[in-house]
Order: sequence, then structure tokens, then C-alpha cells
Amino acid sequence: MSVIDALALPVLVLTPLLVGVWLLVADRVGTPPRPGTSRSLAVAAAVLVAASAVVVVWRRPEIDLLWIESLGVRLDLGVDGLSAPFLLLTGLMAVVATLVPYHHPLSDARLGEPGRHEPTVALPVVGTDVPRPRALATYYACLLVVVAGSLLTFLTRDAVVFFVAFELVLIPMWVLVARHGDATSAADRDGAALRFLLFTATGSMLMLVGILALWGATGTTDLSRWAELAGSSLASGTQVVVAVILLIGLGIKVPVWPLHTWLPWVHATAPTAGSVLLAAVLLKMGAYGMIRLVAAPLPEGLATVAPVLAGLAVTGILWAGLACLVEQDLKRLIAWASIGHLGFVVLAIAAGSETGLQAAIYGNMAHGLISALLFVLVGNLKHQWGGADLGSPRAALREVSPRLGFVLVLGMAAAMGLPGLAGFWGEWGALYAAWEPGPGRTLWWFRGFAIAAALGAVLAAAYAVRVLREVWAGDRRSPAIRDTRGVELGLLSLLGVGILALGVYPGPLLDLTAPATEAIIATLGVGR
Amino acid sequence: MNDLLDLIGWPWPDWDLPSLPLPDLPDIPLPDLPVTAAQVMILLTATAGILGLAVGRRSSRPAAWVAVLSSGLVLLAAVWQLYAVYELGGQQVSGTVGPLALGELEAPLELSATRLSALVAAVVSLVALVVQVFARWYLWFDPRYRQFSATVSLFTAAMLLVVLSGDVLLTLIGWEVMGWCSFLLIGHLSVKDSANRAAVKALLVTRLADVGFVIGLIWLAAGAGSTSVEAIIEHWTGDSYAALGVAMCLVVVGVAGKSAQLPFQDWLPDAMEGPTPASALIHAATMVAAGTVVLAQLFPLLQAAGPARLLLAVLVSVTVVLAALLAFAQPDLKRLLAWSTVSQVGLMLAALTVVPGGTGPDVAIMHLLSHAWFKALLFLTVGWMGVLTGGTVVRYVASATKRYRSLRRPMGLGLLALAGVPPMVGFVSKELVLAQAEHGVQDGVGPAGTIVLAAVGASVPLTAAYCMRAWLILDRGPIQRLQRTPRRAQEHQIIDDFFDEPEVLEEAIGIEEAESAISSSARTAVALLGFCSVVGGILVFTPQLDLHVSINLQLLVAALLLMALAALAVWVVSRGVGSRDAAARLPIRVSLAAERGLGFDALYRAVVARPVVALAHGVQWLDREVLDGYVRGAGHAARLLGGALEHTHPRRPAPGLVLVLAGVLVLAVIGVVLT
Amino acid sequence: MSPALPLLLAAFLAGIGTYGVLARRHAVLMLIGIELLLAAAGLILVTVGQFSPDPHASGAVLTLFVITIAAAEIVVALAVIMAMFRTRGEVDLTGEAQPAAPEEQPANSGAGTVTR
Amino acid sequence: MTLELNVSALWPVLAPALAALTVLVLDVVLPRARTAHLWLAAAGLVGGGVATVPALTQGTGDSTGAFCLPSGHCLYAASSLTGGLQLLALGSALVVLVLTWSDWGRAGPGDRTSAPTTVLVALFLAATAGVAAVPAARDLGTLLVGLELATLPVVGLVALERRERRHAGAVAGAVALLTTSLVSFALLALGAALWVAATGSALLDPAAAAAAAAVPEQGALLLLAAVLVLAGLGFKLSTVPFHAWTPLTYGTAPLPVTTYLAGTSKVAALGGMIVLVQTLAGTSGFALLAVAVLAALTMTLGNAMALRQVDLVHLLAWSAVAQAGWLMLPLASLSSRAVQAAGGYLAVYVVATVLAFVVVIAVARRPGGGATLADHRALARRQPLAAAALGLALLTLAGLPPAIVGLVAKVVVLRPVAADGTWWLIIVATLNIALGIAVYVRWLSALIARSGEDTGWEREVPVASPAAEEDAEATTALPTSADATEPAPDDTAQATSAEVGATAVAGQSAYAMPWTHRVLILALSALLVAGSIAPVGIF
Repeated sequence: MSVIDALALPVLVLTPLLVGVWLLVADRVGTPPRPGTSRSLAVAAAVLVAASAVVVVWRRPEIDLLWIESLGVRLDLGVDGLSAPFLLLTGLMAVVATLVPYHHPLSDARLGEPGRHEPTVALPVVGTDVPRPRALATYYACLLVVVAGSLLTFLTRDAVVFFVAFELVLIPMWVLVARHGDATSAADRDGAALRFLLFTATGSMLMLVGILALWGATGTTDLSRWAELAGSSLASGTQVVVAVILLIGLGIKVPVWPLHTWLPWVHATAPTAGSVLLAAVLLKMGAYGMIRLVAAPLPEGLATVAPVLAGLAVTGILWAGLACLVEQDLKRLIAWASIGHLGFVVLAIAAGSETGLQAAIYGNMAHGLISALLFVLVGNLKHQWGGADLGSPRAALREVSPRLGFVLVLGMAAAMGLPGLAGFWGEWGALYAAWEPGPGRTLWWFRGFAIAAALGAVLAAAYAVRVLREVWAGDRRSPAIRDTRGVELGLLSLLGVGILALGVYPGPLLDLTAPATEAIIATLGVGR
Repeated sequence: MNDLLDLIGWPWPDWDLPSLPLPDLPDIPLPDLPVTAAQVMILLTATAGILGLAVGRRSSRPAAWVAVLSSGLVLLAAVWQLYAVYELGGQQVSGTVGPLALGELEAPLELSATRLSALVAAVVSLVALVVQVFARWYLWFDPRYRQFSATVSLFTAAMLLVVLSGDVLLTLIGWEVMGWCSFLLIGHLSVKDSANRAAVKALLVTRLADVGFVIGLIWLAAGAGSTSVEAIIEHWTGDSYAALGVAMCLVVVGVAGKSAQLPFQDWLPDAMEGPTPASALIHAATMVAAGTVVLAQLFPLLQAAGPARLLLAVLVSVTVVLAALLAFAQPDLKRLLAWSTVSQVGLMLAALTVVPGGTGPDVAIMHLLSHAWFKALLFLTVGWMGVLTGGTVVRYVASATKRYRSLRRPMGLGLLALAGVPPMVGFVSKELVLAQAEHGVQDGVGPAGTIVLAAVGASVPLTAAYCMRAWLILDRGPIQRLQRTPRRAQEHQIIDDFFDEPEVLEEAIGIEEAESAISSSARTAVALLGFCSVVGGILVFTPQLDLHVSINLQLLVAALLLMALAALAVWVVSRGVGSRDAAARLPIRVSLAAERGLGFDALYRAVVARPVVALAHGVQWLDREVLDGYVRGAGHAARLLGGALEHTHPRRPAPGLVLVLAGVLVLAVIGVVLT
Repeated sequence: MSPALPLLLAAFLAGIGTYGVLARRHAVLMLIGIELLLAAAGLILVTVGQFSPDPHASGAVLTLFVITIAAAEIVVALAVIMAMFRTRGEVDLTGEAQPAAPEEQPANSGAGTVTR
Repeated sequence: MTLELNVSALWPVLAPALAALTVLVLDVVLPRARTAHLWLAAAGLVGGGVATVPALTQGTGDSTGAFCLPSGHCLYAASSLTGGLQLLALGSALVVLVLTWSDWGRAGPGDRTSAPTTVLVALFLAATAGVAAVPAARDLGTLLVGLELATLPVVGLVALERRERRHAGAVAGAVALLTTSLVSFALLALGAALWVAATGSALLDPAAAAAAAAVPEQGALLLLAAVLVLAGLGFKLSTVPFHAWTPLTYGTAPLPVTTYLAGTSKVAALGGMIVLVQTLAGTSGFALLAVAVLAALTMTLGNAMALRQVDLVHLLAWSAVAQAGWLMLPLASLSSRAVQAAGGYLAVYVVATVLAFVVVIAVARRPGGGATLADHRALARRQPLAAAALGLALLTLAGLPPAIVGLVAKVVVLRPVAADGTWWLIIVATLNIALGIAVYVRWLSALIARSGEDTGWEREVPVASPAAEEDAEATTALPTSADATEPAPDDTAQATSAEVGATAVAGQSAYAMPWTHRVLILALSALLVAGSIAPVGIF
């Protein structure tokens, strides 16, 4: 066992990094690997990542190396109840993202032509429109690097390393969107990619400012130390300023209204795997950062700005729900739904009670699974439809492809927070937390927010049934599309089972995260 | 006159219900099983829901087996549970996936089967079984029978969860899942846009009302710091809180939504788009009745919360009368039943608001049970009839019971029970409600009592009226042939095998003797319901319900007289109308308005739907033009700045020098003067 | 004597030098302006060196440094100016040094994309 | 008075200087030699580099001095930081030498003797010696001499553009550089004079500065002196508003010389500033608000301008301006940590910029190549290695992982400012990071773009234009002819990407990147990668 303990953590971090770099290099020098090769390699790496993530969460090994001695920055990796679920989610999503079929970006443009009815091959790795092998190897390399960066973000216990890892995912994600994104309009693609990069980069730079401030105040970059101090070394005024800066920076990533405008763009253009990783992992980094960098080290600051934060979150919930009622692009619609769900998460964090934190983490996991499911599904539909526009007439899924239809029903039910599916616990917990907020919160503001959020849940039901009515029900049978099968079907059922399991049996996950949240709330008193 | 009174011994004394002792049950020792009946019931139905989807892609037979067998087992479990609760003296608690680590909040998530909930659970599972059996016949040719039966199982599981829940979180779960399943069931024929619309409407209306329900329950739970019903009741009845009234009002709003009371009532008649078995399940035993169950569980809180009780009383009283009136004017028999459901559910809820101190919600539960029986009976029969006649509009169903003899008995029984004619179960439960209302008024439960008494009193003749109307239409004679040509007699075959596939529609059209038009199993199921609605009244004499109600005989006689008069009036009016439809005498405007449910649908659209969509468009515009405008603006600003500088920055040596010296000057000022 | 007078002179020289640098378009005249500035610097150095007790006589030494460097500069400067005269035929410093860098067409995506 | 001069410490400066002398002598002895000069220069640079090792290895705080006065104050003191800067200067100079090897080594069109080579190499070495001298200067005299030594020869290098077409422009650029440098030298001299007036000595002595700052009017005088010296140095660092010469000169000078200006010269400028700041560090409450304002202005203006450029040399020029702002940023807080930070950032910046220039030169030199964004379109397809290296360099400049070293450098320079609590500066800086990303991403997206509109460009390989064929033949015929090695941005600026792609493909078979360039690219990227994996010893 000890060998495994010693190996698990390095394997977890290094596998995706090394394989990714190897793919990049092999792509540049000499004859690049064939698509099949790089794909299987990437999948193998992802499976290894998932496995070692499980081992790491189970055995809780640790690594502590000195990285930059002049700054006292340590490469201090470890798992606690807070980061464990995020690690598991990332491992799962690595597998999903590498396995999900690659749709050639150019084919979307071609399928977009009106009046094509014949279904297309879901996985064009053979035939004439094969992307250049080089590009495909780069694609998988980028996926793996994104995974590595997010794993490092969740694993590290040092603020600077956290920041570096946080940044590490930007460029590969940008390449994914700019190079492999929906090619129907090059201008849109580049615009979306640039939008993503600039928005998130600005956000993380603001986060850097906050980190520097905390660093200066505490004299260390050790996150666990920050949590112990719980802001005792900062004046409350400073706490507020730093908390605001950090929250703006992280809020761009989450995203919190009104900093959300980049998300629908990027999702609308990103390739399926990119959307999956973006929604299921990258956005989580923002929420995770809010807990790690704000809730734990700056309780007072958070308590002061909590009403504003919660207000923005609720505005985002309603805003996104309303936008979903009239959005015409299915992929953008799913992105909007993500904004709504993360609004619940942020509301729960702002509530600042133990229930709130539990609900926030649970909501993160649930949203990860649900959005991954929906994006895999919609990616397939978009590829077969040749566009994700809801306006143009489509065949009713229930008639022509029952399996896809069933998955859509499941996903939409989960998206509206139906009990028995994953989404419920997070949303209900957020409502409860907002109704009974933690210390230092103005009670009736938060109760108002709770009511507004409940109305937002109604909007969620409204857009869920809207989508079902436009895509799933109806009597049209043309243009016929092929039902899902093979790998994709496996992925969809895996995610579906996960959603169902999280919804029916929430105990284990809650127990996993309970100690960490308890500790965070327990240190509240230390600040004074 | 007086001697006449003396003769009949006026005034009669109140008559207390005798409670006849149960024949002492065979004393089976309770084995301590690892699972309780409650757990078994919910698990079975839920797994049946999932399994039903999985099995049998080719034929729907395995799915049927799964559905029917599981329902049968569940019924057995329910009976066993009745016995177990009786033995254990009132309550049996069992756990589920809880307790959850939700921080400050305790969430034990326990099931608790009490005397009443076990009873309701038994009836629910009975109706579910009947519906499953019937649906097997009704949806014989439906390629989506699997999905349907699975959804029904899931729906039953949700209802059982609500009934047996001892934890508001579990209640909420069952509540919402039921809503979603109803969406799927109503929209089962998803190629029909009207069905989709009805489904969406049902889901959204109830979901909107659920905001109140959710917030109310959260409020209650937050007060107690726990989601267990016991803890909540203990905490809130500890001493009087002002918040309790508001919280219970919110809960009542949610209940009104699910139970289709004013102002949410309009989703229910549209929901008739769903297949008849679904209607029988949703509108007889389960979803619309769930509100009654929940309020019965929270009964002490309702008693303690005056405002909530008043609100509930007003809502349901108006609903009871209004719905009864509308039911009378419906041109479609199924919609008539729908409106009558609204009215009857209102009656149950009314029974909760006028309970004198010290007694429980048993009367309401009793009415729930009886309504479950006779309404399920009526729906299934109407569905059966619809298959035979090709529709449930008055024009089709006229004199149906004459043409199809075997429809006569179930239909008659159902209508009698609905009208509350002795000795039907409907009569018993309705009289109990009436008596309790009167009792409550004397006991001084406040203004609510009077309103409710008036409404219930008014509902009695109205119910009788629309039942009479329906019966007259159905039983019109002499037979006039419709334009269909009758089939010859040798095509007439007996269906008795549950498994082979009869050509029901083709065979049945024009068959005068409808014996063969339905599979025997379905017919047995219907007959079972009929039996229940005849003899179900006996239940009130068992200790299973303890009713401290004493019947005021004058009131009883008055009610019976009113019923008779109403029926007579309808009969008189209907004479001379070709279709014997009394409602045909109504002015066309009235009947149209009634058919449209007084235009509540338009109201919903005008007040909720349109503003929301307009708001949504506004949001989309704001997001695109304003919020994102800032982003684009930033981009352009940077580029413009660059452009401006590009044009100004010197390309010659000399101006560069000017810049240098000016810079020095500025620096000197900053450096020397400012510091 | 007081350091005021030489310092005033230095200030005066510096002023003229600045004027020369700013106002003259002819390269040689600008050079003279710069020389005046340097002279001012030297004068200050000498004056300060006179009035401050410094073991290393920094003022004087630095003055020598400055003069030497100035000489070297002038050599290079004149050479370059001659080259300029050869290529251009005049030594006007306000002349266009080179055409403006080609500017980018505004890209269509609202965010800076590459010109095609 | 006696100066105890200890030559061993001086070698980093002496080696290139001696090499320069030897070159001149050698030219007298055998006039025909050319490559000999280059080898001599290389030897001088390498020797100087080796000589920095003792200074590098010594611990922080202590320093080896030369020209030490009896009072113990040395006019030349090499701390470990100084050693690092000198090594940086010499190394980058070596890279420039390699870049320009073939160019200087060949006979010009007209000349029979080796004169031009001699002159160029001598100037080059002299300038390098000056650059190496500045960071170690501990008195005004050494500072002034070192700076001018580092500046004036470069003017010559710029002016001595040997290709007729670019001669005129080069002279104009030289004039711009010259005039600015003259003026700022005058300012420097004035500043020195005022310094002496304030402190009473020409030594850059923290104690004396502190003493002077204590007295109000002397303090004001000292501050004015400091500002003037700052201005004098700011020109060399090309900070706003002393930057006007930068785009002119960069745009017109030969590319290797531009590389020298963008890389090596910066060492001198920052070295001078570090000296100044270290001297003023002792003076309490003496915050140089001026530096802060300069830094903020510089990075903002530089980025905003760079956002517009399509000529890559101009883009790099403006990015150099912006980076100058980053270099000055930590100096806004007077502390030893700040100085270390600036030094570390300089190291990262120089390596990245030189790498970028190397790739730009390599691309510009291939037939049909140029130095505009259009020429770099789809470079990732045509020259994966060069593109990857360039991408790494740009990411380092932008401060984005996977080039972690750039990001850490930005963190390091922001840290002292944050410690001081000048938040406005922090905010401006962070917003500038985003702006800078926008700048470099334009280039990056050109690198990874599909060259055709939607079809992969490889479909166009068979149909390469005949012009390209000829070009290829020409290059095969005389690979180092003036045409082939000439970067001609103005020609190819209008060339559409497709043509460029096609010609480049056609050329790829014929024209192979010289091995020296490959080596340089690999070495520099290896430095960046190593720094990214373990940024040890940089900061």
C-alpha cells in the first residue's frame, strides 16, 4: 500500500502533464502520431488520472517540496474534505472529455448548409475531412494540460502555486476554442476565444492582487495557515477591500452576474470536450477559490460583502432563467443554465453557514455532472443538426432517437433541480442556507434573496419544459438523426447514473465534505 | 302539525356513530424484518419504475408484468403495514438514506407509518394496482406503454413517499417528483400539441405554487432546526409564534396549487388530455389529494395557525361551489369529472379547516378515501366508454349505457357515490364533512366554520345536479342508432387472456353488448372499485378511523331532500331536450365560458406568461447591448487609445527631445514639489 | 566670493542650452545647445568643488570626465550628421525620419484579430 | 591618495574591452582577416562571462570591489546581482554576435579591406564593455563613463547599415537615437553636478545620501539630482516620455542591432537605475513617486501602442517600452528586495525578448519571409519548432503559463509594491497584464491560425506559385546572397497569407534554417523551460 501511496500523487499530477507535453512535442518534431494513437494515449492517461484520484482521495497522501526558496513558495500538495470531491470530479471529467467524440470543426460549417438531411458519421476520424493529425494531437494535449492545471489547483495548499495552476489552464483552453471551436464563423471563434482569455486573465490578475495583499498581511502563502489565522492579522476594513478584490477576480471565473457575459459566447463556440471541461471543471475552480481564498481566510470581509454578493448571485439566477426562456441557441441556453446553477452555489457560499458550504460543494458536483451530460448531448445534436438553433424545424427527439430523448429529459429534469436527481440537494440547501444565514448576515435581506431564488427555480422549470417541448416532443420525423450509441452512449449513461446516484443517495458525499466545512465555520471565532 | 312532529318524534337527537369492534384479528406475531413495509413499498415501486424502462424492448409484456406484479406486492405490503401499525399501537418509524450531514440542520429523513397514513397508503396502492391493470388494456396498442407504466410506478412511489413521510424533506421530494411525473403522464401523447401544452401548464402552475410550499417548509424546518415532522410540530406548538401563521399560509398556497384550488384550479381540466388511467391516478387518489395528506400530517400546526386556516377555508369554499357549477355546464363528460374532482378535493380540504378541538383530521381522510374509490371508478369507466364510443363529448356518449350494458353498473354506482346517495361511500363521507362543519360552527371555530358550512351545504345539491345530468345523458333511451353500421355478430370474440392482444377498438365499435370489449382483468379491476365505493362506508365504524362526530339528523334529512329536489329539477329541465342534456338549456355564452373555465387560462397568460416573456426579451436585450456592450466598449477603447497615440506619437527626432525635456520638468514637479 | 554668481551663470547657460535644443531645427545648432548644457553642468561642478571640502576633489575630476565624454560625443555626432547630410542633403531634425508603420485594419470581431 | 585596484574583479568589463583593442591591433597586423575578429569577440565575451562566476557565487550582501579608496568605499563593486547582470549582458551580446556572424563576416559590396568588420566588432565590444561596467559603478564618474560607453558605439552600429536600401532609414534612426542620447547625457551631467552639490562628493554612497536627505534644502537638491539622473537613465530604458526614439531606431536598425538595443542595452539602463536606487535606499521616507508614475505611464502607453502594430519589429519595440515599465515597477519601492526583483525580471525579459527576435530574424531571413503578422500566419504549421519557441517567448512576456517563469516574474515584481501598499499602482499594473495579453495573443493567434480561410493550407502545396519556385531556386543557388538574407517587411506586408504559406512551403524544401539559429532557439527556450519548471536563482 505504501508504494501506491507514495506514487499516487505524483502520478496524478504528472501523468496528464507529461503525456500532454509529449503529445505536443511529438506533434512538432518528426512525423506526428496518428489520431488514433494520440486519442488512445490520452484516454489511457485520463483513466490513470481518474484511478489515482480515487486512490489519493482514499489514502490522502501528501507531498511537500520547496519550489522557489527566495519567495518561500512550497509545492505543497495534499487533499482534504474540501478538495476531495473536486478531485474526483476532475478525474471523471478527464475521462469524459478525452473519450467524447471529436467533431471536426470544419464539418459544422459544412453541415450548416440548408437542406441536408442525411445523418453524418459522429466520429470523422476516417475519410477525407480528417483534421490534420498534428492538430488532433495538439487537441488531446490541450485537454490533458487543462486537466493537469485544474488538478494542481485543487491539490495545492500554497496560494502562489494555486494562482499559477489557475493560470495554467487558460492557454490550452484558448487553443481549444480558437483552433478547434465551431468554425461557422472565424470571427466569432476568435472573438470568443479572446473574450475567454482576456476575461479570465483579468479575473485571475485581480485574484493575484488579493493574494499579494493576504501574503503581505500574513507573511506566508500557506493556505491552511491562512485558514487558521482566519483574517486575524488584517484590519476589518482591509479584509473587506481584499475580499471584494478577490471576489471580483473569482467571480469572473465562476461567473457571477454581471461578469458572466463571456460564458455563453465561449460555450457556443467551444468544442464539446472543451465545453465539458469548461463547465464541469474550470468554473468549479472559481467556486473552490471562493471557499479557499475568501470564506476561510477572510470571514469578516465576506460577512460584510455577503449581502451584495448574494444579491448579485440571485440576480444572476433570475437573469439566466429569463434569458433561457428566449435564447435561440441550444448550446448558449445550456451555458445560461450553468450561470443560474452557479448562482445558487454563490448564494450558498455567501450565506456563510455550514449548511451553505455543504450545499455549495454539493451544488458544484451536481452541476459538474449535469452540465457535462447536457454538453455531450448537445454537442452530438449540434453536430448532427449542423447548428444548435432552436428556431429551425427539427425532428422530435422522442420520435426519431429515443435514447437521446431520454437523456435530454433526464438532463432537463436535473437542471430544474428535480428531487431524486443531483441538482436538488444543492439548490434546496442553498435556499435553506439563505433563509437561515450564518453569523453577521442581515437576516431579512437573505430571506428575500431566498424567495427570489425560489422563483428562479420556477424559471428553471419553465425553460426545461420549453426545451423539451421544442426539441423532445412533437410529431416531426425529419431530418432524421441517428441515435446515440457506442462510446457516447456509454458516457451518457455513466453521467446519468452518477446524477441519479448523487440525487438518491447524497450521504457519502456530504459526509466526505462535512469535516472541512465544519473546520472552516469553526474558525470564524478566531478572527476576533 | 305538532302531532305530526310528535309522530316523527321531532326534534330528533343527534346520533353518535357506533364504532363496531373489529373481529379480533388472528394474532400473528410481528417478525422483526430488516425492512419495514413502508420501505418495501417505496423501494418496490421506485425500482419498478426504473426496471419497467429497462426490460422488454420488443414487446410491452414484460413491462406489464413488472408493473402489475410490483403493484400487487405493494398492495400486500400495505395490508401488512396496516396490521403492523395496528399491532404496534399507532406508529411505525423507519429510516431512509438519512441522516444527512447538512451542517446546522438535522435531516433524519425518516418514514413514519401512522394509523391514517397506513390507511391512505393502502388505498393508494389499491388504486395504483387497478390503474396498472386497466392501463395494460387501455394502452394495448401504445408503443410507449413501457414508459407509461414505468412513470405510473414512479408516480405511485412518490405519492407513497409523501403519505408515509415523517420528514418535510421527504415530503418535498415526493411532492416534486409527483409534479414531474404528472408532466410526463399528461404529455404522454407528445405528438399532440394540446397534450404538451396541458402538461407544461400543469407543471408550471403547480411549480409556481410550490414556491410557497418550499419556502413555508423551509421556514418551519429552520425554526425547529430539523426537518423531522415530529420535531417541527413539537417546536412550533411549544408556544405561539406569529411566524407560524405566515409559514402555514405559504404551505397552504402550495397545497392549493397541487390540489387545483383557486386561483390555480385551471390546470386540472386541461390535464384531461392525458390518457384516462393517468387521469384516474392523478385526479382520484394521488396528486390532488396529496395536499390533504400533507396538511393532515401538519394538522396541529394548521390548528394553531388561525390565518392559514381562514385562508384555506375561503379558497376551498369558493372553489367547491364554483367548480360544482362549472361541472354542471361542461359539454365533455371527462371535463365534468375533472371539475367535480376540483370540487370534491375542495371538500376534503374544507373538512380540515373546521375541526373542533381535540379531534383529528380523520373526516378529511375519510372523504379522501371515498373520493379515491368512486372517482377512480368513474374515470376508468369513462375511459372505457370513450374507447367504445370514440369520445367523451356529450354527442358521442349519449345513451351509452343503453348501448353498452356492461357500462351501466359501474357508471351508475360511481355517479350515485359521487352524488352522495345512501348508502354509498360518498354519502357517508360527505355527511361526515357536513356534520363536522356544523359541529365546528357550534364549537366556534370562527368565521371559517360558517363559510365552509355554507359552501358544503351548497355543494350537496349541486353535486346531485350534475350527477343527475350526466346520468340522464348516458341513460337516454330509446336507443337511436348513430350513423355507424353495426358489425355482424360473428366477429364478436371473447377476450379473457391477459396476454394475448385483442383488437379492442375494431371489435368494440358498434357492439351492443360490451361484455367483450374489455379484457376481463380490467373489468375485474373496475368491478373491485365499484364494490369499494358501495361498501366502503363501513370503514367509518372501524377503529381505524376514530371519529368523534355526532350526526345531526335534521341536517342529514335536509341534505337528502335538497339532493332529491336538485335531481328532480334537472330531470324536469332535461325533458324535451333531444340529448336529454339539461345543460343545453343554458345560454350559449354561459356554456362557452364554462367550457373555457371562465377564461382563467387567458388570465394566466395575461398576468404571468406574457409579462415574464416580455421581461425575458428585455433581459436578453440588456445583456447583449448593455452588459456585453461594456466589454466590447473596453476592447474598442483600448484600440482607440492606441490609435490616438499612434497618430500623436512623434516620428521625428526633434519633437522627441521636446518630450524628453517636458518629461524632466514633470518629473521634477512630481519629485520635488509633491513629495 | 560667493557661489551665487557662477551658479547664476550656470543657470543662464542651461537656459540658453535648453532653448537651443528645443528651438533649433539645424542639427549642428542643436549640438551647440547640448554643449551649453554640458558647460552649465561643468560650471556647477567646478563651483561646488571649490566651495566643498572634498578629499577627492570630485568636482574637478567629474568636470574632466564630462568634457572628455562630450568631446567623444561630438565626434560621433558629427560623423552621423555627415552621413545624414550625404543621404538626405540636409540636416533638418524635424524632417520625417521614416514613413508611419502600416496600420491595422479594424478587425470585424470586436476583439483584436489578425488582419487577413 | 592611492586607489587599491584589484583587477580580478574587473575582468567582466576588461575582457570585452581588451578584445576590442586586440581587434583593432589585429586589423593593423593583418588587414584581410575577418572571421578572426569575430572569433576574438566571441572569446572576449565568453571570457567576460566566465569571469563573472566568482561574483555570482558569493553570498548576497557581500561584494568584491575594485578601485577602493582608503575610506573603504570602492568605485567598482560587484555583488552577486551585479555579476548576474553582467553575465546577462555578455550572454545576450554573444547571441547577437552569433546572429550577425554571417552578416559582419562577409565583405560588403564596395570594400576591399576588412575595415567594416573591424569597426563593427570593435564598436560592438566597446558597447558591451560599457554595459558590463554600469551595474558595478559606485560613483558618478564610472556611471557616466559606463553609460556613454554603452551608448555611443551603438549609435555607430545603427548608422553602419550596409544595405543600400535601408541605409537612409538607418541613418535617420541613428540620428534619433543620437540626439536623444546627447540630451539625456546633458541631463545626466546636470544631475551629477547637483548630486555633488547636494552630497558634497561624487561617490554614490548611501550614508552620504541619507545625511543629505536629512537636511531639507539639500534633500530637495538631492531629489532634483535624482530625478535628473533618472531622466538620463530613462532614455536608455526607453520609458515614457523618453521613448520617442525607440520605434524609430528599432524599425530602421539592422535586426541584430535591434536585438542588441532591446536586450543588452537594457541591462545597462536598469543597472544604472539599480545603482541609483540602492544609493537612495537608505534615505528614510524617500519614496520615488516619480518612478511609480513613470512605470504606470510606460506600461500603459507601450501596451496600448503595441495593440495597433502589425509590423512585428514595431510591435516588439512597443512591447519593449511596456516591459520597461514592468522593470521599473519594483523600484518604486526602495528596498533590496525590490532591486532583486527588478534584476530577476530583467533576466526573464532579456531572454524572452532575445528569443523572440531570434525567431523573427529566422523567419524574416527565409525566402519570401518578412516581419509582419501576415508572415507569421500559420507558422505553427510551417515551422513548428520556431513557432513553439516564439510562442514560449511571447507567453513569457505576457506572463501566462505554461511559461510559468514569466508569471512568477510578474508576481515577484508586484510583491514589493504590494508590500508598500501603493494599490493604485498595483491595479494599473494588473490591468496592464490583461492589456499585454491582448497584445501578445494577436501574435499567438496568428501563429496557430489556419492559413487558408477554411481549408487546410496543405491542400495548396502542389499549386505553389511559380514565383515561389524561382525564389526557391535563387535561394538554393546562393543561400547567403544579399537578397536572401534581407528582411523586407515593406514588400511582404501586402502579401496575402496564402501566398506566403505557399512560398514558404516551396522554400522550406530548399532553404534550411542555419544551424546556429536552431542552436540559439533551442538554448534560449531551454533556459525558459528550465526557469518555468524550477525558477531557482533567478529571483
